[in-house]
Amino acid sequence: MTTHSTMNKDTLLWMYSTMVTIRRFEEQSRREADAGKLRGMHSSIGQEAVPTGISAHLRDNDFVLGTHRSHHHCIAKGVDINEMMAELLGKATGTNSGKGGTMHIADINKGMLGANGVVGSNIPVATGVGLSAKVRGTDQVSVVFFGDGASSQGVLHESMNLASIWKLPVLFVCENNRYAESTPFEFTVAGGSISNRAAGYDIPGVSVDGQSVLEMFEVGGEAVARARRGDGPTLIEAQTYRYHGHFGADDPLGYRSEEEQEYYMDRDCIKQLTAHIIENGFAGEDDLQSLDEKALAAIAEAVRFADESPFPDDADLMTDVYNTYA
Amino acid sequence: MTTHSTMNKDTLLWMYSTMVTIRRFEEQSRREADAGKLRGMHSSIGQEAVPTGISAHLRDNDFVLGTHRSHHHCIAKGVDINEMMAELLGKATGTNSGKGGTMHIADINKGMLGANGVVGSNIPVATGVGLSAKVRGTDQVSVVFFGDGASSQGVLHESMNLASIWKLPVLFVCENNRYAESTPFEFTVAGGSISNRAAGYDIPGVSVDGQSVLEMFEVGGEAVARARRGDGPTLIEAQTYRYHGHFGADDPLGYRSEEEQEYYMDRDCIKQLTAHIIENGFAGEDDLQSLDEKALAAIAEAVRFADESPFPDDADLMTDVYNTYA
Amino acid sequence: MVQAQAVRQLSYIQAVNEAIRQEMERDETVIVMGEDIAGGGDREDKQDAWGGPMRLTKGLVGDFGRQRIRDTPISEAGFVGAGVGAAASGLRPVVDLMYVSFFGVCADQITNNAAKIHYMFGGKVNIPLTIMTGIGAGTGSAAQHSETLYSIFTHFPGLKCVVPSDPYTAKGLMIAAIRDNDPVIVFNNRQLMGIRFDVDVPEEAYEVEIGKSNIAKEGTDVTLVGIGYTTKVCLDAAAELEAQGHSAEVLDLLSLSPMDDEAILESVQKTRKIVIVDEDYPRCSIASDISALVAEQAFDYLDAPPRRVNPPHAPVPYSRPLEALWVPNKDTVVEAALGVLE
Amino acid sequence: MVQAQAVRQLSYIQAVNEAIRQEMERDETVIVMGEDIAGGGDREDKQDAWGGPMRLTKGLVGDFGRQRIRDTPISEAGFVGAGVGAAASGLRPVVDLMYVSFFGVCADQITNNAAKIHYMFGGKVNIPLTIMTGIGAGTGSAAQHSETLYSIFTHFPGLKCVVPSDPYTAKGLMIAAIRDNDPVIVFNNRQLMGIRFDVDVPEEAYEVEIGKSNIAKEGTDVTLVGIGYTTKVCLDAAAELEAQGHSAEVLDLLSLSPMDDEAILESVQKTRKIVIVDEDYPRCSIASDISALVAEQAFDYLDAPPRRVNPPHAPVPYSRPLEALWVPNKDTVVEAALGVLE
Ligand SMILES: Cc1ncc(C[n+]2csc(CCOP(=O)(O)OP(=O)(O)O)c2C)c(N)n1
Ligand SMILES: Cc1ncc(C[n+]2csc(CCOP(=O)(O)OP(=O)(O)O)c2C)c(N)n1
Ligand SMILES: [Mg+2]
Ligand SMILES: [Mg+2]
Repeated sequence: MTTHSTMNKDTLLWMYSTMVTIRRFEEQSRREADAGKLRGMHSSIGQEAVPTGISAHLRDNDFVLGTHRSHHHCIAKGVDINEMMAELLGKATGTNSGKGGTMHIADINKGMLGANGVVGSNIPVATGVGLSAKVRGTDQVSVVFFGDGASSQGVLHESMNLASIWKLPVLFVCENNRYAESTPFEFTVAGGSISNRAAGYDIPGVSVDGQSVLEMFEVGGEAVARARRGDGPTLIEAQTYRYHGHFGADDPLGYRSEEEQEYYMDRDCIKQLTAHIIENGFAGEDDLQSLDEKALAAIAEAVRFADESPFPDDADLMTDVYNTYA
Repeated sequence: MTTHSTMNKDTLLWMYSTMVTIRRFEEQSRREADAGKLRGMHSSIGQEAVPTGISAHLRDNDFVLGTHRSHHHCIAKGVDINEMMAELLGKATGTNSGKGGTMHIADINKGMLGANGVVGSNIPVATGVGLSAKVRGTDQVSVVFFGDGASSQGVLHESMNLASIWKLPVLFVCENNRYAESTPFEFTVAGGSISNRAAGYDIPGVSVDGQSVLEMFEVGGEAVARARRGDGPTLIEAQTYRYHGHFGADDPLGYRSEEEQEYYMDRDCIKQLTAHIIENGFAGEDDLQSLDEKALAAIAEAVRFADESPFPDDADLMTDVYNTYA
Repeated sequence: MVQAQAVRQLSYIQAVNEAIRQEMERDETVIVMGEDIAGGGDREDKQDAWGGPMRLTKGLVGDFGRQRIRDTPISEAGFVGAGVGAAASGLRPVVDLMYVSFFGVCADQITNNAAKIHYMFGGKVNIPLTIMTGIGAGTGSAAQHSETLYSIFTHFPGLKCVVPSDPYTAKGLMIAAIRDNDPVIVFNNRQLMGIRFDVDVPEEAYEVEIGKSNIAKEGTDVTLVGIGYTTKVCLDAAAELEAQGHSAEVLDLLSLSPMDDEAILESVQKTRKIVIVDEDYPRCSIASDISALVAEQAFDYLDAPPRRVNPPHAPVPYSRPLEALWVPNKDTVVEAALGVLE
Repeated sequence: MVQAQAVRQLSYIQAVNEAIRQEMERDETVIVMGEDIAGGGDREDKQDAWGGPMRLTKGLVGDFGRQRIRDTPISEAGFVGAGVGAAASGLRPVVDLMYVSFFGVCADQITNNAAKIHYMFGGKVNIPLTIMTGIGAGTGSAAQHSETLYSIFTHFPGLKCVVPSDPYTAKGLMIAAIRDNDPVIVFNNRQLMGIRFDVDVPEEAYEVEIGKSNIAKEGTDVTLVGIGYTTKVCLDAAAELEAQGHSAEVLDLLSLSPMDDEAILESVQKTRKIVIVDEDYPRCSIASDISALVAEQAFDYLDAPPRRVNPPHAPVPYSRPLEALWVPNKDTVVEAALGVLE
């Protein structure tokens, strides 16, 4: 992955491609799930801009840590979608050799240190990754994504405190998609703001429109630069929205209104970026159309790759428990 | 215990007696430990004013939850010192029948729901006690004490959040005695303030001079009243100091300066209250002297009671694991 | 085709739900806390949007309201700890720990407070707390959402641990747990929630006694011990063994702590052979514990070494064929039984 | 009066300290994190005020500085999790979890991340993390500071668990743990820290192999299995049994996960009797696990039922006479051994 840290045409088109690839990947994953080829997944559709705007500033050897809902984090960080699709289908060629699945996709060569199915659990891990960079004297950066629901896990607070006193190069990025399962975030987050909590830990707390990849890019750029400079962590609260149900089967209208959905979907991140690109003449509709087609072709290829890949061998059940056995 | 919620002579003398009793109890406990009758304890000398000023506002059926350093919480809440001393010596007549010891003293009839040896562990328990009062529709209040070190446990943040969204009658009282074991609090508390963290949870955060029982009384009174009214929790950071080592054996001068010790000891809570009482004519030196002697006599009686009490029977090893067995 | 014999057939989920409902009706100090147990936050028109991730608490908020049915933030240490405090001060809380693998964020509250307070306080404070939690693999949820882990809670003195095996025991154990004055953890296997059982679930409230096992099927040649989902596996295996001419007794353990040692020993003294089928990891497991019990206390009765059937010493893999190898099944149990029968 | 035979006698604490120091000298990616492992915060004149609550890390900050010796806030989930992340990204962290009873606030990081990442990620990421933690009763510290709990970590695939029994094994296992590419938990019994051992601790760095036990004393009539402190108890009991004319073999387990099954079985095949002495709670314990192993795999060799000696199923009481009853001791072991020998 090349870093796209200045906002030029290349960067805009990279962001566009990335977000479209994520969306098509998620749409396809849903179809695969509906066909019974995997047993459920947390779709990131609607939230594409958040990791895309931040990952534009990251290098392969910077680290990202994710959540149960992490396909977009992985793709934005450059993980191969063939291997991702194979992982979803439990194939031996998957990123995790089929052992991890949708909630645990990782690719250390791309700096994706893993999705994680336990809410909040990756936050201290990311802090440790930042510590490692600092102790080893590199300028690597560690980014952890987590949800609005995860903000209620104590370990976030422990980790913000630790990262602050040790000035670690960590971005704590909350994707506030307004719901944890069916629970609206105002119902469980005292004070109604997650970014406000940063002040208590003496670190910057920023609230940003997570539907605007341009804003994400800007805020992410500042936080990454601050971390690289050795000035410590930042807490970013990205206001975003998940379009689908929590896991797949659930109907979000059970707990939220159509008007609310429309409000966010009208401000869709891909729509907004498309308009920005066209209006400012960075590219034409045809150019974007061809990027769309490329994305679709790549997804089709990923499905083909995954389908044709073998399942793990039975013997793989007992490998990788340890590096060394007695 | 009678509630002493207006600041009159009675209240002042109750506070004086309580603080002197705590100090004498701790001095005696230390002697018992030095004699090998118990194997160490965390002395609360220096911190007497904190629970005293708050407990003045509490009733027997309000609840207090403590820490590994809780003798002062217990005495201020009215726990019998004979039974406390017996507990320290592991006797059957102890508050906990000898099974808990110095770190676990509890007396539910006095609303002392227990010291707790795990740092931070009682904080959510206290939140649940507040919830219980609310659901049962009483105006009971729940007070939890914890140290500056404990502020770094994530569960404090989870609990402040929970108490805030549910408006629970809870006082989160941090005894910032400036050290966790040998570590100065500025070294581990980002931003250098614990009370500042309250804002992120939309609850009042107050910093108060914990060496002044009058200030503790005032701040405690407001927070207790707020809780009783159903207006929710308060975070209080009491600036205080422990005079002795963390556990007994350690020399605090290994990690702090003589000047610092002197600064705090000059502002000793008992000294200050004595001056206030005398200067304002609430009582004379003789009156205080006689309270001192009463405290000493009570401690001597506690030791006699404890010494003469039997150890638990061997069979008690296996009782109280459960209420009912199969 | 299953022929329904039961007079009143409920699903596992309905049985748990009914148990909670009846106890909440009977005793107003019973409350429930957990994530999305109702759903919809405070939006009047969106109440009960979720009803618990496994729908165990569906409908309760409508009858009992938000004071007693409390959707929590994702703060397990915070709300399990709150359950301990509430239990110590006049309530009888039921706390939902969605999946047992999440125990790791709140283990302190369970093992240091819930389990120890009664003892540490000299018996003077009770913790009538019920924790219910989802266990079990077989759903493609991978390593962090498929564990069983009842063994590690059984390890701790002060906790009671029960594992229902069908709707009847699910209701009766849940009611017994809520009424118990000690902390009880109810482990609900998720695969059982998808199976239709032909068992009668009485409408009135009843308790299945904590600490007692049940002979689910009598037999003479070998004792199969099942726990929760593996009781079903044992019954299936017993049917197959029967077809092969072996009479297997199936002991449904139900309660891990306290455990019904007598019933286990009695069955083994009759059959002289035992296979313990346990979905938890093998090391320091309840299977090991039962094997050790039998080895020590029924040594002279045994005609063959006690045999454990557990998953391998490996996390739960995601890939479907590997996961299928991981969970004990009828074939592995039959094979083990034939091993001791030969 | 003890006659010192050892050429280079160190205390248990000195041995652990030397192990860490030597590995830090050898490999600059080794760092240590924990509460008060140095002490004094950033006060120049107050460095190393503490050196760890058991003084295991005393002196290290002076040689390696605050970058590598990191006093943490009291945030076990935060810093154990940080250890996992650091281990995944180029460091080899040693994390001090002061007492094992505090596992409950950070269990998620140990069981869901440290233990599972290597497997979940298809073997492509290693977690070379060492956790050291204090275990054991006998110091008057009551229920929350006296547990042993190695059994529950042994339960989890992906973790390695070792329990040194003296300064020699303390140094060698600590070095092996730090060098190992898997997460290893080193359980240090606090009573061992107060005992003077007449064993030689070589000055140069060496490893005691993880996964191997050691015959601490040869014998022919009964196998006593000891773990950490109970190895000493077994040796004392063996001496007493010897005086009574019984030859006891003492197997010092050292490694619980992986476990040296072969050595246990071999010893039992020779002695035909086994007593397992374990300071952890009895249910689902390592003692149960070993008993089950022997019952299953050495059934035909056994002349008596395998016997477990554990504390009772009760939290650790504070009162001195009760605590003394709780911990297994020489007399209870001798009695159990005589029970199987008769
Ligand atoms: C510790 C823990 N508790 C509960 C869960 C179950 N769970 C999975 S996702 C989820 C909601 C998470 O909400 P949020 O953090 O806002 O992320 P989102 O799903 O909105 O992306 C819950 C409760 C879990 N996986 N881990
Ligand atoms: C979870 C946990 N971690 C560590 C400890 C060990 N420990 C006991 S007291 C203490 C220091 C506590 O400091 P603080 O909260 O400031 O209370 P103080 O001792 O100053 O009253 C520590 C680290 C513990 N008991 N529990
Ligand atoms: Mg969310
Ligand atoms: Mg302190």
